[in-house]
Amino acid sequence: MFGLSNPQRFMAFTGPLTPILWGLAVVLLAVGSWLSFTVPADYQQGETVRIMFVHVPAAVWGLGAYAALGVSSFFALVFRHALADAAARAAALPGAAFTALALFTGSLWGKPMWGTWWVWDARLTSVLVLFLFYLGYMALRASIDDEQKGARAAAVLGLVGLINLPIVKFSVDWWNTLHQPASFLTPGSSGLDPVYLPPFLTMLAAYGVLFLALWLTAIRTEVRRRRVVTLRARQALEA
Amino acid sequence: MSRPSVQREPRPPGLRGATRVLLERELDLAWSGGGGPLLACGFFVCLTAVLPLAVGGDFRTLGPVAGGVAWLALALASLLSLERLFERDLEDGALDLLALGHLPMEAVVMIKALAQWIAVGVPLGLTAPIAAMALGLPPGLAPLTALSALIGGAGFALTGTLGAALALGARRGGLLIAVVVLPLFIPPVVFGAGALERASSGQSPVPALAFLGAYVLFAAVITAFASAAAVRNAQE
Amino acid sequence: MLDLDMGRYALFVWPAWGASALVLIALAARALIASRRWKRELKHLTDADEAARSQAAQRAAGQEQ
Amino acid sequence: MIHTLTLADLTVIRGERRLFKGLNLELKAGQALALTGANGAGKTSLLRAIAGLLRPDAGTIAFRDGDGNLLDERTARGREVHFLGHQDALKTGRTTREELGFQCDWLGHTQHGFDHAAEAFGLQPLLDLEVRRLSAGQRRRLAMGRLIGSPRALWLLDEPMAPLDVRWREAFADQMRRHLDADGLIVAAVHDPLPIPVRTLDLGGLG
Repeated sequence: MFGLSNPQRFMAFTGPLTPILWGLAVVLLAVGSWLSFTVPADYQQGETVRIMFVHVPAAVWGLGAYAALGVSSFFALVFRHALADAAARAAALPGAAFTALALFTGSLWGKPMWGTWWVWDARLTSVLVLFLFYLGYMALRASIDDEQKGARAAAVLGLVGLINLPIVKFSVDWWNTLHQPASFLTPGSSGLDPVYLPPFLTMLAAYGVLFLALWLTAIRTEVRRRRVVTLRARQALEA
Repeated sequence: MSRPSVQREPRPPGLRGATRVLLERELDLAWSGGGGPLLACGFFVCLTAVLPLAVGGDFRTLGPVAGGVAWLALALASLLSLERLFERDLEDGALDLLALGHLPMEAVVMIKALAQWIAVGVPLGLTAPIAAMALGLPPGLAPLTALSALIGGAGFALTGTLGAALALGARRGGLLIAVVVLPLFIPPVVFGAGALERASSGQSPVPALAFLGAYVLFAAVITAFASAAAVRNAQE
Repeated sequence: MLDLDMGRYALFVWPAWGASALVLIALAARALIASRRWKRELKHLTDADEAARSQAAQRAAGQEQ
Repeated sequence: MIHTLTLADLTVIRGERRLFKGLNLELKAGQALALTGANGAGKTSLLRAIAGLLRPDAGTIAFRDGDGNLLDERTARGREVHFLGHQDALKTGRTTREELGFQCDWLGHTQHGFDHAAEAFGLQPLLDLEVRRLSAGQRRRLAMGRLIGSPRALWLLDEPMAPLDVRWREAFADQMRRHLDADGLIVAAVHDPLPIPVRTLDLGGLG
């Protein structure tokens, strides 16, 4: 993947990089949180605008993680890299967790605004559908015992999912125009008061760096796990 | 026993011949045991009958959702016989025989998808308007329901075939196929039910049907390659 | 200035931020613990490998004398 | 037409176990190869690798025709290779006639391929019986029908004779001799030795 196909070079390259990412993520999260609670409340939404600073980054990086999963699946399928499969597997859990967070914070944000915990609008429904894609991916990977076969089947689904995502997103948006022709201003979409940009962008970057840190750490762990398994198998053979 | 003369050059069945031969067998297997399309239609009708029992038989509540429910039932009924599509062939070794035919695996999976559409999709498509009208869909929409159900049924058959191939060799195949495939069924359900919705509110359903058709072509390309890859993977 | 008084929205802002913090920390913890575990496992195995190899080397050296 | 099968440095790893490594072999027309070795030594995996059903982890499998030029793997396997695994690939709900017919049609049959196959394995009395009513031996003979009904150069057989009784083992041995005389090739995974002249490759040791 991106030339780092052989594990040794990948481990060497990401060795020093991963701690830096973890450090940067912590700093960004701290600064972002601090900024999120120093900006003035929104005249219309009141304090609930602060929820946006955790909702939107989670939704954005939930999608970002699926893109990483899909692209890794492509490399795993086409170039048969074991590393690419590890990358796809490693992106699944953080991505699903971020998407679930986006759903939870989204409904918390909606309640004071629309009076209901869940609204079937285009954005929240798309996040829910993305969560279903993760569910399907993880269910498939969990129910095939043979590791090698499970990995390839999951790679096919990861790639198919990535290709289908824009189509499904389009159909949800089209569906939204069908049932709610007067599409009212969905919160935080366009009219973002510039004063909220610093916390918003910091938190967005923070979630992104955190995802990278989680992702690389999980891949490195998987590389080490496979080395342990092969070493144990060889020792069992020699014993 | 007279010595059978062993001719060297077998007459290849040619593309059409092999396709016909496999299609016939798949249809025979799908409709074997007398069940035939009755099973899928039976499930479809059951699902439709349960709704009024659940929410009351008043057409004022059923009418507006009739088209949508018919499409939901169509999607679920299409999931029915997907497990049979590959699982049985893997167990009895037929998949290896299919892999060594003249046609590539990409063609085999497409023929299976076609057989799935003919055996399940078409009967469901013809039952859909009847079930929808029973739920209060204005009779004027019946032809549109049938047309959209037939096109959408092809999308369900194709994506369902892909789901069946992916879940091949997995434990709990049936349920897994549903979880894997249902998110991919969203576009046909949205466009299909949307076509009915548009038509019932006087607008032209053609754009929705066009999207439905586009999804089917899109699903065909994806299914051919992805299913073949999934089947080869499970065969190893 | 830092404004932590959410007023009547406290019931929505704090659970949202609380859940987010919880999940992110859980993800980080899970990843780091697993990483440390397999790093230790691998080190343990490679040490054992080296020890076995160095013993074999000594035995071979012993036989040469 | 496949005349030579060449395996070069073939390696297959299943899970963490290395089944065989660096396997080199050349089989010419008219030759048969018996694969021996303990269960799980990789006999079936080697057959499936040659048939293209299993992707080897390293090494190559080459099919060459009479003049020695390389045949495309995909078409060679689609037209010139038979694979008879442990399972018979038969649908129990259908009749013998339908299944034999499908096998011959799907793999491409000669003019009277169906009749030759039925005759060679004594399937005439069973034609209208459902496969589920056949004994294991009869099912194996039905599955073998495709070898005669649709003549192909390379036979890959996985313990072919196991369910057959003595009479039909001799009949099948006769079919194998006739296949080899007609410049065919056979690779068979066996437990008890084949009643025909064979080269042997023991996978037990190589694993």
